[in-house]
Amino acid sequence: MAIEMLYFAWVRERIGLDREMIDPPDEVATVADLIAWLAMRSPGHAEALADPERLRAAIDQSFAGMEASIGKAREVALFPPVTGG
Amino acid sequence: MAIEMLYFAWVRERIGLDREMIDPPDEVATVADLIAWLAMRSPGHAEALADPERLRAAIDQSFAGMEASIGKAREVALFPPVTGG
Amino acid sequence: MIRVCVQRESFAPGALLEELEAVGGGGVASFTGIVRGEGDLVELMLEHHPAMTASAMREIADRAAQRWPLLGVILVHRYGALVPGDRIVFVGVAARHRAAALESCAFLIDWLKTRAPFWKRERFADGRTRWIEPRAEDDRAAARWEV
Amino acid sequence: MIRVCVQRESFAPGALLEELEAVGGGGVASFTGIVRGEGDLVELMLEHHPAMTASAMREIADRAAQRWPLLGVILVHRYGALVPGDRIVFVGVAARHRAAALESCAFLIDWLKTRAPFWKRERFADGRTRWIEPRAEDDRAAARWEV
Repeated sequence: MAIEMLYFAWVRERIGLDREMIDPPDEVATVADLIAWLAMRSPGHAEALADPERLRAAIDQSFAGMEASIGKAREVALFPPVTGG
Repeated sequence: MAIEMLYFAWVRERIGLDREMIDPPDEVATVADLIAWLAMRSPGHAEALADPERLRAAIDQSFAGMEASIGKAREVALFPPVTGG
Repeated sequence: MIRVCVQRESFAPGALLEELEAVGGGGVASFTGIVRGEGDLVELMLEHHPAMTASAMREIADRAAQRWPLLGVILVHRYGALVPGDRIVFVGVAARHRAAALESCAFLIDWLKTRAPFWKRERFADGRTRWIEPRAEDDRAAARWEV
Repeated sequence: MIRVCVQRESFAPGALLEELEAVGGGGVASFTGIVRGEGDLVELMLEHHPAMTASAMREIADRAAQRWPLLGVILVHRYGALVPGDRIVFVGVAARHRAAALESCAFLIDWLKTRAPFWKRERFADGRTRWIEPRAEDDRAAARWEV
């Protein structure tokens, strides 16, 4: 099942992409799994995603924890903690 | 020593004056003494000043307690608790 | 920048905010008090102690500026006859950070309520008038800032 | 009345306050966040998650309206390239009484800081850039509203 990945802030800068379509294998079940799997795609991905504790995620435009299931996600965003206001 | 009295809000309405000059005798030493002495001036004064707990005072434009000395006061204001804002 | 105004006429909160935005801080907080039109209120008359009001407000502003690192304070308080919808009071504060701006803004309006020499008389559609009594709630709100 | 705006252009706090003054409450509180020009900052770039930002802000506004009796909420958040002195964010709240207006205003800005999907990159006179890290202070400020 294809998922659109969105990257923001330094995650976007290090990966060098603001979005990409991916098709992870079935064993990639959670956001944490997805991050580990994506980290293998390129040196930029590896650098951006090296420290999952510094990352946050949103699934289909809602904030999601690292253990959230990506089962039915059409869009997953990865980014640093937000700094609004 | 002459003192200018100022009255505000319902104290002013009940006394029927917004200001008056007074010359209290020497034994009138504090704000509380002054209130008791003024209450004898007219039925309006008596009504306005009947309940000193509902009154507040300022001496020469600074809030003052009931036991404050009026010794050197040029102006004393009596009024209900303030409701600014 | 500390400015205190006691005036009969209304004021423009937007222009006051712009002045506070210009002092170089990261945050501007404001509170505007407005006459609510409840229970057939037709007029709110604000009486004050003219010789004392500005200095009492200035003392309150100085107190806030001692307690928080503020870059600007503007206090405006009206007196005279107001009608529902009219602005009564404006408190505006500029600071480097938002916590100082928001906290001092709350402090300033709480202290104006209980320490600025104003009295308010309501007049209703049937001609009845009533002097507003201080609310215990306002005393509690002011008391939380005592150190 | 709840309104949420995510926009590149600036906004006029005075006009927003007037809308909030018109809803019939007794108090309007506001907070405006401004780009501070410190340490040779020449630009603050705000990036956001366009598909998500307005709904995240709306959720924050709804949360405030559930918690306090509010008559109006306006949230405006800018994105794009800003310079020192520019407005970033506006929070405005109208309520019958001041406590609800002031508290919810503080809540709204605290939650926007930690729950609205924005990221800020500073650019300095020497060309260096830096992504702003969340401050522990902001997390603590947001946490005090947890029930």
